[in-house]
Amino acid sequence: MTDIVPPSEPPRPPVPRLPEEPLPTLPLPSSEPDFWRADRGLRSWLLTSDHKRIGILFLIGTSLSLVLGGVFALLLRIELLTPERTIVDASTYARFFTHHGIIMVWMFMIPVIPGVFGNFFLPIMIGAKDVAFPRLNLASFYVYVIGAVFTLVALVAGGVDTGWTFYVPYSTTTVSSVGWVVCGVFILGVSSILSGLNFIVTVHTLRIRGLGWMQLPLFVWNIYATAIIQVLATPVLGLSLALVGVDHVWHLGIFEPQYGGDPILFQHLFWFYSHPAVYIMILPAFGVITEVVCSYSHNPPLSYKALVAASLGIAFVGFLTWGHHMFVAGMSTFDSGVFGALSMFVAIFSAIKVFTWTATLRGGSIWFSTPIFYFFGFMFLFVFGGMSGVAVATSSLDVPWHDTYFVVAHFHFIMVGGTLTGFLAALHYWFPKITGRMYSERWGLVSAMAVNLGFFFTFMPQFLLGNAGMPRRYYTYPPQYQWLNVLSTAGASILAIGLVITVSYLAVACWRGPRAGKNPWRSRCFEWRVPSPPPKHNFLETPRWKSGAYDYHAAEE
Amino acid sequence: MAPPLSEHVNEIGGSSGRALAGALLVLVVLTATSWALANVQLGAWNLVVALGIAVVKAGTVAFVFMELSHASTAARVVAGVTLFFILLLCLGIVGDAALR
Amino acid sequence: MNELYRTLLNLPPQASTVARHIDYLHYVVITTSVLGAVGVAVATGWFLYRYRASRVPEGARSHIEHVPFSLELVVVGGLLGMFLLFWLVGYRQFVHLRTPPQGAMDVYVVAKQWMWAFAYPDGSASNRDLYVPVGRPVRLLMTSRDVIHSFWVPPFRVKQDVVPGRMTFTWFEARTPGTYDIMCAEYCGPHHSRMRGRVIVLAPDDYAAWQEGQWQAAQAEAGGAPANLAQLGERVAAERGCLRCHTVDGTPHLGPSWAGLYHAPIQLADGRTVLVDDAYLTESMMDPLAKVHRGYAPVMPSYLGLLSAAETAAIVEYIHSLAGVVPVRARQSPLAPGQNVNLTLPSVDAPRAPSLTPTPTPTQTPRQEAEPEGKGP
Amino acid sequence: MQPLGAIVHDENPYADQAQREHALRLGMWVFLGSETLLFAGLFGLYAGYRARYPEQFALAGMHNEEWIGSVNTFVLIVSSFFAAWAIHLVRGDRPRAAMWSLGAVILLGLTFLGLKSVEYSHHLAEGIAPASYYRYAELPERGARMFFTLYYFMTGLHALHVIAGLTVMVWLITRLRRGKATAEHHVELEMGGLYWHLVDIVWIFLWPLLYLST
Repeated sequence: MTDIVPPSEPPRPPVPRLPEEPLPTLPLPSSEPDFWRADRGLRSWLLTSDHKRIGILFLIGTSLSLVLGGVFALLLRIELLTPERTIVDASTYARFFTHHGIIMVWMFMIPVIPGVFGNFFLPIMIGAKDVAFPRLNLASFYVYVIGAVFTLVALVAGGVDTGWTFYVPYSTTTVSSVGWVVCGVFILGVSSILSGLNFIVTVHTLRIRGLGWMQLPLFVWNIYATAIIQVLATPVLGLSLALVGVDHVWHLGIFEPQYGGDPILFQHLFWFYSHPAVYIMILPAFGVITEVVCSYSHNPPLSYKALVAASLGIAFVGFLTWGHHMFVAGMSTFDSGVFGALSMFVAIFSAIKVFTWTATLRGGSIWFSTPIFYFFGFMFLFVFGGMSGVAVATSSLDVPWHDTYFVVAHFHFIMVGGTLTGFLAALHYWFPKITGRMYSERWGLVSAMAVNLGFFFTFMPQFLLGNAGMPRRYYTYPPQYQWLNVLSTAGASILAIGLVITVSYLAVACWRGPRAGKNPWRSRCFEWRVPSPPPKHNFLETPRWKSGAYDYHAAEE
Repeated sequence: MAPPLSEHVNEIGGSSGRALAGALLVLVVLTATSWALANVQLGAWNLVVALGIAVVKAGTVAFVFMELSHASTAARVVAGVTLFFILLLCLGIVGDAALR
Repeated sequence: MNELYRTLLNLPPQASTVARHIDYLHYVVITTSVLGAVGVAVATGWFLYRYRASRVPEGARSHIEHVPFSLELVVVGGLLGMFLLFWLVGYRQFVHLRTPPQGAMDVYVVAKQWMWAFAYPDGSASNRDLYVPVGRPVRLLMTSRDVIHSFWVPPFRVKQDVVPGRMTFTWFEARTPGTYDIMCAEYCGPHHSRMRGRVIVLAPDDYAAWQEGQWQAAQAEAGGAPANLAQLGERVAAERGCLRCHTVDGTPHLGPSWAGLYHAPIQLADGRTVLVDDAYLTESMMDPLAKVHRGYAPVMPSYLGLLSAAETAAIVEYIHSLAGVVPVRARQSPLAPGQNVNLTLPSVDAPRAPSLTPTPTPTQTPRQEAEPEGKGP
Repeated sequence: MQPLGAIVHDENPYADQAQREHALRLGMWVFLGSETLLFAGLFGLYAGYRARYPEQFALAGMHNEEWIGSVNTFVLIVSSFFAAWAIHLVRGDRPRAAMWSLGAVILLGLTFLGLKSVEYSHHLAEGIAPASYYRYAELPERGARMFFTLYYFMTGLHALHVIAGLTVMVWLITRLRRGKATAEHHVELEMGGLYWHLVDIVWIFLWPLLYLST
């Protein structure tokens, strides 16, 4: 039945095949107000089961988290301007970097792209009215909110000073509000699992008839691969943090050295989640970047199959490499060898993606728009971040680099550089679809430049700091490290300015922007075939797509 | 007539009564065997044998009681992947703890 | 070339024998990374410019250009080969870093919030500053008394986490005399960044002089109470309850007798044979179950963090002094292997106080009371 | 989840009942996969500690009362059979018999918890409690303390799942009583059964690890 040739394989025969006989569907109204206007009142938002509205709720939640985490980042950078105390004392500084990490990882980067854009676009992209379990979807948002509240209560209750990694036995013996924050992260994890479960089942069961796996938009594939990791890795995090929590509160020390416990085993459990978690953050960004590249170059991906295989490959191999966080932790030399070798395979899948994106540009007809500038920034940050990942996965090189600013710079390049630029690209790319309005390209360009350059100047100096040996989480440092720290702080302020500009002009565009049509970018992907903003039930009539998501050589629908 | 779905589903039917009873018998016999073998000195093999029997028992429960044999391919993949990741976690940890 | 690269990458001096080799690999890997990232950025930028819409109208291209599968395979295979080569070279170096040379000088390191303490095999000890001779491999046997720390000396390119409850090790051989910073690289509390020390690398003569000075200082400080380290060790062994399981005249008891034990080859429970030296004795105090003497039940509790470095060295020295004692009876095991053990042991928790305390009673102390001291800033 | 019935609700994303049931079944399997990984962390810790203290773990395992663990294994296996049998009965359009079958599951589940609490109280009376509360001096201190800490965590997490499963069983009986499950549509019953079987499978592995020791 599904004999559709994957979009990358030319020359394609004429495009018959999507549904022939009409589905026995529900009668849909021929015209419907868009989802913003369909229902009114606060209640209709807070109790909505519409995946698009839930996406908007997630956008609000994650954006607030980004602001909060960003404020902590700026405070950290200000403190590090001088080698001794600048604005706060040592234990406050420890609370700042811990909450910066916790908020950015679990409240921003992990939920942001799946929660916002996955929720909003995945059902549309597969021709479904909604996700498979709409109420569970709403529940996952509220669980997210509860988790966030717990995490913030920890902040108010005195804060946590363990670092986001919660290494035992420090985390079980410190006198800070570990209990609250561990509960918070556990609950955030539940939200993540529920989202992932929903996406997996949705993709499996709700694809419109005739839409085969190999015709799915690549964003869907990436969200799907992400969901697998969310569902399978997050419980292990939940368990290990629960053990830390009960140890901290009731002294049930399963890792306590005094009772024969082994703190390294906690690190195994923690990284079994937290390494794949990196791919929870970056895979959705890969999906966004793929859509952006194809839409603005008006070109199908060089190889659809390669991108799919690479996404699934990353999701799988990402589980096999957690030990490279523990080369100097006291892990066996044998495990160091095995995990070191396996880590190299993840790099290969990422390289396949990078080559495919670059080659997709070739022969295209490229529109310059804000997302393309973010794409350019992403490519540099991701490739250098990724290569520095290969470097730190090389066991002997990791010995000097481990727990220094080199690692900090590496994971900010790859995770934040990847996820933040991916998020901003997605925000601009889909802004017309979500709001029905256009933003100012000029301001978009200015802020993209500020974000990319600010990012570069924040973290490039940190690579050199790491080379010089400055350990991470240092409150004071020898004076020879100062000039690089000042440079980094300067970069961070440019980055912050860029983000403030972004928020401002996008807010203006929401109310004043010119109306966007159905398809301002002339993309072929499925979500651009519904009105902007989409109606409440996504489609005015049962969709009948005659061409694929990347058929840039077929007639436009 | 059910309208066609996007995914081929063959979740029709389930384990027959006979299969259920047979599975129960197998499980009881294996449990008894495992218990009996626990009191035989086999050295390090005791644990291996006991876990081997446990795997067979879990497989019986999964395929007959949980009707994995009638479940969709996706469900089977989920079960397989889960099993793989448990083994992975345990092996990774043992590779460290036993060889330090 | 080395100096140029080193300066460019802001690397510290190469003060250990392994530093230069690690740096060479570093140069290769980082150069590849920069070339790769810049290459991709340039290619992307060029394509963005070359295929801009104002130059190439949409639909101008009639067919999709295809990359032959063989080319993809070559590129992917080549990259993977390169990465695996990095791994191979890196892992060989890593194994070298994990393999202390024979005859290395052992120094025991105890980390705690927020200081480093060092104890040398001759019984001397130092806080904060680690004194080592130049040109001689030094093995550090490290443990922590509270949380995880990490021993990090940038010019040596050596880093190893220091974990409570077990022994970790690292080694280095300093190439040039000088003073190098030790930093704690694993977050260990608010004063993590102040947990610094120094490695003071001395020329052999200076090192000997330092040792002599240490010895005299220790004598003066001890005020003549224990005349030598072995006597101190005897006292410590009695106070810490060692002698309740170990005899010093060869009488069989729960643990191996110390008479004539030093430098004797013994068989382990797993069949291996080891020579009882300072390292083995220290390891057996810190991680008793790692290498259990054949014929003895694995019941000894760990004294990790309970004995100070100096006390450890004193006990080793005491056992050393018993090397010449002829056992009263041929040593034999009081327990058949695998036999169930029914005995009362000195608890791990009980002797937590850092100073020399009376023999601990075998009661279990709840953890709240047993909280290691020095937790607060 | 509210039953949606044959009529498509406004919020219902499904085309028909079969699609909905397929989604629910698959969702349950994914959920079970996730649940299993929760236990995987503890199994991983067990593996790590056992590799570190092999003899002590064997000794400590012998101290557990083998008959309680073994009887409990039989209890859970039989209860699992009754859970599967209930679905078989519902398919044969015998909802009343199915209710009795689920009742047997609940009874056996309670038996399991009863035996478990007997065992817990024996242990606690001897001073065998997790980690810092451990007071039992008859076994080698280091490994045994860790064994029993793990024992409490593993069986405790499992017991929580048993309790959750029993709650589900009660809910399923009320559904049957109200005639909400038919021979054709009983997906909730299947989902509840799947959950109960998972509880059984986890115990099948806990038993040899914690009780069978020579």
